[in-house]
Amino acid sequence: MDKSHNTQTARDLLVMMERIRAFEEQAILAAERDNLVLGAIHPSIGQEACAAGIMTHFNRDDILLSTHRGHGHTLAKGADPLAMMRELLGRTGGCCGGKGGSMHIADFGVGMLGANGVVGANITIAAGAAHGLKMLGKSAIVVDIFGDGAANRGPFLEGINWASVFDLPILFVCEDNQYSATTKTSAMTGGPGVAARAEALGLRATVVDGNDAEAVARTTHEITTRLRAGGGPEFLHAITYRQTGHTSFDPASYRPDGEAEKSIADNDPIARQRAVLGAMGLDRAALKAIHDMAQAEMVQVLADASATPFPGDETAFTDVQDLGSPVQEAR
Amino acid sequence: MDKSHNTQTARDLLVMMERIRAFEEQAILAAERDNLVLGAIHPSIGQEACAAGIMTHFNRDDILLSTHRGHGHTLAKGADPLAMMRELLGRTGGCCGGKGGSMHIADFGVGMLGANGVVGANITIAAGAAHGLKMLGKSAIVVDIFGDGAANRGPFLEGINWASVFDLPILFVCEDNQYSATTKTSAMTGGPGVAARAEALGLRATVVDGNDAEAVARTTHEITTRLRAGGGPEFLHAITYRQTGHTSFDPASYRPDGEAEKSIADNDPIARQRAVLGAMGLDRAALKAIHDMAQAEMVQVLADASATPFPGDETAFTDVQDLGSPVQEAR
Amino acid sequence: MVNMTYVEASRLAVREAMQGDPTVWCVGEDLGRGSVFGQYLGLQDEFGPDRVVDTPISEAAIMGAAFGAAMVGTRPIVEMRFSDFALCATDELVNQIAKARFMFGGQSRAPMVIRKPIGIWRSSAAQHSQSLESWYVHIPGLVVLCPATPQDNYSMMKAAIACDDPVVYLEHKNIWSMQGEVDTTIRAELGKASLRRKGRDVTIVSWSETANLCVHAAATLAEQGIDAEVIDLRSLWPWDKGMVLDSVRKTGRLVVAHESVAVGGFGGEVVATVAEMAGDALKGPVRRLGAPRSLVAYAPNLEDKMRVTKDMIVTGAKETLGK
Amino acid sequence: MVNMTYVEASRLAVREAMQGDPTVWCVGEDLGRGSVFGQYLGLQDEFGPDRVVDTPISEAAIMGAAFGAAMVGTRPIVEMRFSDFALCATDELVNQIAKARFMFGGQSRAPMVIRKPIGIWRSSAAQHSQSLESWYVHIPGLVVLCPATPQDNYSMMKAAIACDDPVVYLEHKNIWSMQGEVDTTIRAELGKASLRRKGRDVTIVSWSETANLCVHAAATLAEQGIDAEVIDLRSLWPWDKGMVLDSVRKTGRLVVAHESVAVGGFGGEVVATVAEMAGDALKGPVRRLGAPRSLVAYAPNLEDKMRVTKDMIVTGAKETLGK
Ligand SMILES: Cc1ncc(C[n+]2csc(CCOP(=O)(O)OP(=O)(O)O)c2C)c(N)n1
Ligand SMILES: Cc1ncc(C[n+]2csc(CCOP(=O)(O)OP(=O)(O)O)c2C)c(N)n1
Ligand SMILES: [Mg+2]
Ligand SMILES: [Mg+2]
Repeated sequence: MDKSHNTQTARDLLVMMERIRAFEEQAILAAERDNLVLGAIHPSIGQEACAAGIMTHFNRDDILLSTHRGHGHTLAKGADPLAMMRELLGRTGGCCGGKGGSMHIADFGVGMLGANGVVGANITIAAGAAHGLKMLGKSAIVVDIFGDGAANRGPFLEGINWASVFDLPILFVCEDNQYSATTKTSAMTGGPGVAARAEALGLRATVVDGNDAEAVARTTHEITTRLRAGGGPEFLHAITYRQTGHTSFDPASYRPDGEAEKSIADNDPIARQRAVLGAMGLDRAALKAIHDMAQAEMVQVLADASATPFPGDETAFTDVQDLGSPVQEAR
Repeated sequence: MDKSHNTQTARDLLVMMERIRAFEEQAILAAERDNLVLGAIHPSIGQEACAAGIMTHFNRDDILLSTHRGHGHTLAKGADPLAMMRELLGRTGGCCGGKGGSMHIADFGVGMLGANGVVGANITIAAGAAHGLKMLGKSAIVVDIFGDGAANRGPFLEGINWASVFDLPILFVCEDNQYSATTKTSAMTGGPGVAARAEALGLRATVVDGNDAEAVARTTHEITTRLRAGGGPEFLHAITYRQTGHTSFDPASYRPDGEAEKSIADNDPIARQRAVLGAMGLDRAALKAIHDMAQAEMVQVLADASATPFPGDETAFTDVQDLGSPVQEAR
Repeated sequence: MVNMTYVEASRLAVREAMQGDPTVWCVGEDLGRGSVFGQYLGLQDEFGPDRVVDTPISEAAIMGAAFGAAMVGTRPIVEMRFSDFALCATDELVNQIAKARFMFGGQSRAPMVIRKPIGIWRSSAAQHSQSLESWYVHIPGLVVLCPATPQDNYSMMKAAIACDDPVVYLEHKNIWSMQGEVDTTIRAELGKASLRRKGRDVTIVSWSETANLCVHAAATLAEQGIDAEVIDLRSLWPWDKGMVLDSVRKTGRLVVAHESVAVGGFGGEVVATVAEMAGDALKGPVRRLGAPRSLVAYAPNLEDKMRVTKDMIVTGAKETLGK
Repeated sequence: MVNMTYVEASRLAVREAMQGDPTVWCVGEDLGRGSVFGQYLGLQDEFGPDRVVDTPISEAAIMGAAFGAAMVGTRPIVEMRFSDFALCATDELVNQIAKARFMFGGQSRAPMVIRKPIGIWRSSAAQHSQSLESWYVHIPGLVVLCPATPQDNYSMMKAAIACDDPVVYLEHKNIWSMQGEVDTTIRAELGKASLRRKGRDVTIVSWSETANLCVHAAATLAEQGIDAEVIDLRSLWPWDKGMVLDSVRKTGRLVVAHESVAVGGFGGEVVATVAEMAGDALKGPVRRLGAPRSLVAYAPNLEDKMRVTKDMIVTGAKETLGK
């Protein structure tokens, strides 16, 4: 790869990370300052390198499934931030019409088949999406991202074994931010780690520094190349850190003193990517421009979203089912 | 160990295996010839070395949990075969009062906390039994036996991880008869095998020839010695073979030609144990006496069980619950 | 018209649907061997192992994966073997499949048929005998079907596969070998009840195997001069309130009978609906028949104590008439 | 008498039970931090991590392991966080815990309290808002409790922990901060309803948060000259049929109101029971109020459309009186 290509890619990664962070910062403001987000939101601040790095190598017709902490993945998959913000605010034009909210964000138009409010539940569903694509003879591939806590739920075993047995075109990513809500996940996880679990189920597993966007992108590229060539399912353990509380309301006082501060200072994925670009020759002004552009975009997104009305009351009863829907019943 | 001790132990193992087989042969007769067993029974014929070998090193106050294929384990744990046969026939005096049948056989008096009709369900329950014993400061240990098919269910991961995290005094045994009902389990199981799965969850895992009663007993002895000394949970993968169909009604025509015949001819655990004892000096007459004694015992057991009445109709409504029981409701 | 059994009827429906639509497929344990009751016999030979898929013992994954495959455009038929084991996949069915379309604002669909054989069957004890149809009726997003005859098991299976909603399809294990004439040209309209017997004196509402018992009970009642109307709901969601209410308005008497536990059963919903919407038409006490709130035991005499029998239905009907 | 909140009340009950019996313990995710709503705040400090046990995110194992520990002689309090997640442990609760005592012929007991916070709460959407009490009432072997006040959440939690049956204990998420006087000497008799208001004109039956709404509705009705009797069942299994039937025999009018979906809800059981056992006492149409058979959406206005409101209860009561 020539240098210009590298720079462009590296820049794209930073742009995406800045956009994700700006989006979530605005979402947190909307929640805390403005009281506009009524349900819980789970920020992925500090984890943006995973979303940006992984999604670089998934196309629009590939399929993504994610978690309650899925804003970054969704945005990186190509979803419209305004539709997303509207969803967080429960407004009309939200990507789920205001019915799902942050925890159920989805944009089928860009192949994003849903966050999930149930930890680990998407692992079997994602395996099935890959199964369906294979059955239909499609060339698209699937990526399913979940947290470190999900590795202790049954669907981890059942879904990964399924992908293994049926040799499906899917990448499972454990985006390991080291916490399950208020609990240090390592204390609740037996054995040598999630990659070993995946290997024991027959998957090739790779471990990557999840705060190094370049490394995440490179590793994902290697994996997706194998997947697209018909290789079997793979596993990626991306180690990162949750800079915020579990939800935007959580002060996260259970963390050891200084742990978060140190990660923010030394291991912030955006700062690290800025350094990469700096080493490639981008100056401070250029970096600032990227930051400012992302900020401006998301400030506008929040403004536009807040100006959007709530969904029509009648939609409380639509899209339940065809037969015996509440609309029919009410007649 | 001196030779006499070895011979006694080896003889005990054979006696137990002969009794298990005789019990199940009678149960099959009761089902097929006599139409006395109305529900399904799952014979463990060919797998007796696991039950006999493992239970040699568990005491009466230790805890056992088992599966739908649990007659052998239960008998080896010390249950009364007459109470068991009555249970299979749904009679009064059955170990569950005729309410459970073969698939739910249990004898709490000898620490046998139940077979289970749901594959894999006992894995978490057994972990919890060990958790409870530890909490209560008891020195007893737990063994949970399940089939190869259970390793593909979520509770395998959740229960074993639980034991690992809480460092519980439990041995998990995968009694691998190579089939899950009519399906060859290996075709449905990704990765290097169940022992690797257990290791990935943090357990020490051992593989043993499950048709070699001596080896099973020896290995179990090593494991229980560690468990009783406060060692963490362990895993045993015992490889055996199901000589019969899945249930007594299943002709098992799905098996490759000759597979069962070959295993019966070359790898029958009882024949192998007879050979061990033969090498130790027991003659044919002594071996035949063991066989005949077991047969006679279980023929009598079936006769006695068939002569027992069905439970009183009123027990259909007892032992449901204290509050709001059907007996109360009927008043 | 062909004479066939209940199990053959749904097998034929599945087979024809698979012939007609390459995106229809079956998934579950031991399907290659026909599954527990022969529901899939021959289908793997005809359609291959990629469309009649044998799986690990992983109910959560069977349900979850089928859902994922449905979201990308296939139409899975999910086999749960015994309805009891389907409880291992409750999150997948109730939190995921039933809710996805709504939660995602209409973006996703889950055209699935989820087969869960129900009912008391030959000393199978508490973990292999449940009928939990009322649970699924309570879950928005699901369609719930309980065919009682070969004809319905053919026509309703066809309609279920064609339906774009997730359908919980509850076949009764005790009637697999029930024979009946099947007209393959009949198309089921899901949500319409079946009038199994016309009558003037008392309305008997039922479904699944118990509906067949009700038909026999009605014959006995007829001998005693009581003309019972027997309504086999067959679809519990949506259910044919109209037929039931019209019938009760005509007869003024109501018996509801089902195999599952009476407390919290769907019989309560039927009685409550009638009480709300046609309470004034009732001319006598209503009767709701279902299992006592106990468990199904292994011993055959204890198992029997949990059954609703023909005699109980006869007696119940007479009680509504003050006889 | 002490003034405390609903969440403090059950916390105190748990604390006292743990002080009194070393075999009582709590198990669930993040309990060391108090769990999601502070139900366990301070308990790990007081009793240590071996009795207030933080777990992996493994609902099936939490439920299953607690059951195993119960069978060997401990008394676990199981925290499911949101009742929705408990669906991940349905096999464990329904096929194992509820059935073990019967299936094993009385050899085993499962003295467990299974806490599943229910209800619509602040834009939590479809996977964090369910109330499935009617499911558990339908399962023989289980006790089902739905406290609506601090006093009941204290006394009933105490009684639940002391009970040798498995108890499904459903606290409502929306009333954690509800204040009330608590008399710690009051012992709950499980299965007895609470007469929240005496009245002559109409019987209103409810439970959980909706029971509180009914008390407010009754105040409004009183202003309009209608004297409503409000019965808070608080225990759904066993439930106080006697109090309800006596009340209906007195008033001749019945409204049942609950938050969960009306179709297949426990309201149907109440109405059906009254129709069966006191149908002749009814002097007007019955009213059953519950959520439409739709899902709880995130947007607040859509969420609201799923609620049973005070006004709906008032209107329902008036309709039973033909007003
Ligand atoms: C089955 C289930 N159990 C519990 C929860 C509550 N919960 C929501 S997020 C969370 C922590 C998840 O940790 P992890 O998987 O590491 O993801 P992260 O939040 O760190 O992104 C928990 C316990 C849930 N949503 N689903
Ligand atoms: C959760 C669940 N799924 C399916 C079944 C049906 N079933 C009963 S035994 C069995 C095969 C089990 O295989 P394995 O675990 O290897 O035990 P084995 O029968 O070989 O002893 C199956 C699929 C069940 N009982 N429970
Ligand atoms: Mg995490
Ligand atoms: Mg096996």
